[in-house]
Amino acid sequence: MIDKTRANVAEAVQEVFDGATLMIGGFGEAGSPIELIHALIDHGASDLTVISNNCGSGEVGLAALLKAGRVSKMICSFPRTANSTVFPDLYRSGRTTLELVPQGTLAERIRAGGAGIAAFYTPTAAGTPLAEGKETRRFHDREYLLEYGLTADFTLIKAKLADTRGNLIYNKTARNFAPIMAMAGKLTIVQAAEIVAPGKIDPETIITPEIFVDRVTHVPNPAHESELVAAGATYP
Amino acid sequence: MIDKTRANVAEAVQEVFDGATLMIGGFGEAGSPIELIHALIDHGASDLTVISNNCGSGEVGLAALLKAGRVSKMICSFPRTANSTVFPDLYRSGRTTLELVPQGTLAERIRAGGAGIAAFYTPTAAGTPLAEGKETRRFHDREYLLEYGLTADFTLIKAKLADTRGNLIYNKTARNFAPIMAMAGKLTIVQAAEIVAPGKIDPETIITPEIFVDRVTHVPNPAHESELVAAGATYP
Amino acid sequence: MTAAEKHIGWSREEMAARVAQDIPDGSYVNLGIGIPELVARFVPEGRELIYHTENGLLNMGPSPKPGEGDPELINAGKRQVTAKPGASYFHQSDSFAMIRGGHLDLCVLGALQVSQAGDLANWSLGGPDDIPAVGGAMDLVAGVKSIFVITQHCTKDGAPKLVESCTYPLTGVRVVNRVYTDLAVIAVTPGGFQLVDLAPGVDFETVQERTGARLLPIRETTSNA
Amino acid sequence: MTAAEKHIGWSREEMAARVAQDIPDGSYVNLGIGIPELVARFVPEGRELIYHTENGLLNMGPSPKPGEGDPELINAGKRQVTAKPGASYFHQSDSFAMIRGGHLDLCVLGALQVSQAGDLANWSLGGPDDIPAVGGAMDLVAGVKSIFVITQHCTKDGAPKLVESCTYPLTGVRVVNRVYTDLAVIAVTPGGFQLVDLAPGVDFETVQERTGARLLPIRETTSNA
Repeated sequence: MIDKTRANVAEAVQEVFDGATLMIGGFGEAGSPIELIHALIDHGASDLTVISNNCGSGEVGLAALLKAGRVSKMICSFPRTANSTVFPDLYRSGRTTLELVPQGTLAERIRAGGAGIAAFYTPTAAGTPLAEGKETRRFHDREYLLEYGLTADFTLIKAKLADTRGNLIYNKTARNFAPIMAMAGKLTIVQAAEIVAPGKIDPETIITPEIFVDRVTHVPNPAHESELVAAGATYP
Repeated sequence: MIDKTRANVAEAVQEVFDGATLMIGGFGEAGSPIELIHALIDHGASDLTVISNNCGSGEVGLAALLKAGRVSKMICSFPRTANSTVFPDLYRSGRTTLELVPQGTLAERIRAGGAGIAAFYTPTAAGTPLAEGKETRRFHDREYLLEYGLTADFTLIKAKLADTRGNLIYNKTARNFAPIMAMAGKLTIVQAAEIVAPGKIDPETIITPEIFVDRVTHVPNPAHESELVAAGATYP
Repeated sequence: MTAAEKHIGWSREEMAARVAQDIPDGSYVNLGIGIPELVARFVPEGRELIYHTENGLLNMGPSPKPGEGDPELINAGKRQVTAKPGASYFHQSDSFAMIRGGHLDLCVLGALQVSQAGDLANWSLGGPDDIPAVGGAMDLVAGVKSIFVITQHCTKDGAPKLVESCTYPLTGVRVVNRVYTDLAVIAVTPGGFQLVDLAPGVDFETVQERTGARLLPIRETTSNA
Repeated sequence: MTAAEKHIGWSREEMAARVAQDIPDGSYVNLGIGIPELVARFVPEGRELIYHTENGLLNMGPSPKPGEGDPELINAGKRQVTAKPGASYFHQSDSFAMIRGGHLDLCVLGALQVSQAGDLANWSLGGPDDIPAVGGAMDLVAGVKSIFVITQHCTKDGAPKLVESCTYPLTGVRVVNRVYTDLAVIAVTPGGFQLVDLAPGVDFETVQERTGARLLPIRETTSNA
């Protein structure tokens, strides 16, 4: 029987290598795989390129990974948050570079990468500073930008429920980037609050089919970033 | 309260006009909205362009619409079936033209149309006769074809369960093209075997959100094409 | 501006109510963070709007009661919300397919500047030390059928926000349909800014004076909503 | 061919079993309609393959028992199938994202012709009166990591199906990795067709004779699976 479970978060992330490109799920704290990110900090991989919608808050989760100096480049749509000084400091000092991508274009580039689409034409950002240096083309009298698919060596995401084969269901708006990042990661690593046997999830309700998932580890009570930040927590 | 229900299939399809482009769901009989198609035959709209994966079988459903001479052009991936002579006759006599599109490219073109993507580059069909006349471009040393998004004036699909606002769930492999066609149709018309009040469907399990749906009508016991064909049924 | 001048025109709540008046029943709507969110409070009786939040929820409801929220049920402003009956969750690529594919009827956004051609600047001051952050704003203005801007007519320093051409970095080109300010409702037309409605006690001249481009007077019938 | 010649080599079932031998445990597999479907019957004990059908099901199971099928639970050949534990349903765009995005490990397909460069022709005879129909074949060969072809070595008329270059319309260019015929297993290598295995009682010369391109003899180790 296919079994993609790993004993703990440390084993789940052990293959991540220096210089890797990672996609990390989450929109703000919703869907952020904090425990996997903390395991990655312990693991020690550095010089990472991270594709994630935001840059975390406080000094836990993604912000902690940034603070630890492991991220040389961020690809995201909204690096500012109310409770974060980590990324601004790194950015202003030039230690982390930023590729700013509109949120919908980021989502579509990730989906394209996972779906074998090399590039596509989108109207988003045409005529704005984010179009600078990009190829444009007119369709039906409107300007579109050529945008390229994105893939990653690893994807780190959080699920509400998984089976041992990697079929996944998410919690409410925590779904956000996870299903498309699972498609675009060469090795997709999942922390799931609950893991069940195959067949226990109604096949009509599975959001991410197992084919997109490689490692599943059990994190029964995932931390909420906002609570950690409110408590002044830091990692490590 | 938003209520997109219509009293019957006739009312549901009444806006279809001559010369319209229609997307019709289904892969073979699975997901084919036979009752809506029959209502469309009764309605009388002609000179239609139909985007559907197949061309129906026997002389019911899509094959009956073709037989009635209402379709001037088919866009599909697989117009041949074991039990159909309708399309071959129309095609050979030149009464219906055919745009043959690989199944995955057809799906992606429909999704692109619904998602506001003007065009995309796919490796499918590069170097084959179906690439003739198409723009090509190399990415990472591989040849890709430029393919364009597809939209339609109307989409006709079949659901297992709907709420009165148009949130939809499908039955097994009958899902096939319906969710993406719902996105790409300007007016999406649904026949549902069951219709419930909003809130009765778990929001995590909805496959097509209401925003993509315009009309819902109740067809409690939809016919199975294979059974109709086996019984030698014709329509009208 | 003097203290007296500050009292002319609509309050933030009145501006939001004025926007709400113009949104047809049954519209699929995305409300930007901040003042635009107020619009939901002023939807006229008997009208139903369906709220989309780009992080992946349709039929978004108001904030939860204390203690009843879920940190993973949030809006694009990362605040906790609720889901109404008929709600659905979806991933980012599907959410922006709704936006980019023209499935949303209306988006209400704030602005730094709006040009008379309908260009919008609302995501960056363009300062060299700013951390650039765009989120979904460029997708929304590119994809949603109608774009309403809700904003103070002038900056805190009294500079006009409605201008001939934007000096701040653009969010989108020729995207704004209407601007709702504390002083007036103004449509963006092929001829430029067209006055549609005035706040009580405000006249055309006052609005023109505080607008950085030519303002066309109210027409009997405007069709640019 | 004489009646005696027909008996040389592997039967259809033996060909399918030979293919099954070469598919690693845990592979995500799409089996084409017809002979390729037979492969599922011969997977060695202790090995699990996960079947994808492009019309929208992963973890497809065998045909249902009589009376237990659902006309809306079908495979790409439009025949009723079942769903195994761990199955999932998805729409066409997601299904072909799996295919095109390189998420499937292996596809087994039939062929009209395979060229020594790995070009495949299997969707059309190219006749002027034929109804062209391609389905998902071009997507599969473009996207799936390994493409195995299972086919009789020659046509009913004795013409070779393994050729220098295809004369029938192509399904894909340089896509085939291996060909399993009634006579032999042949890898497509940068040097051309390379013999990997022979059916019992068949020798190199017999296979070469019935192959329309140069055949390289078996190497001690082949690495082109």
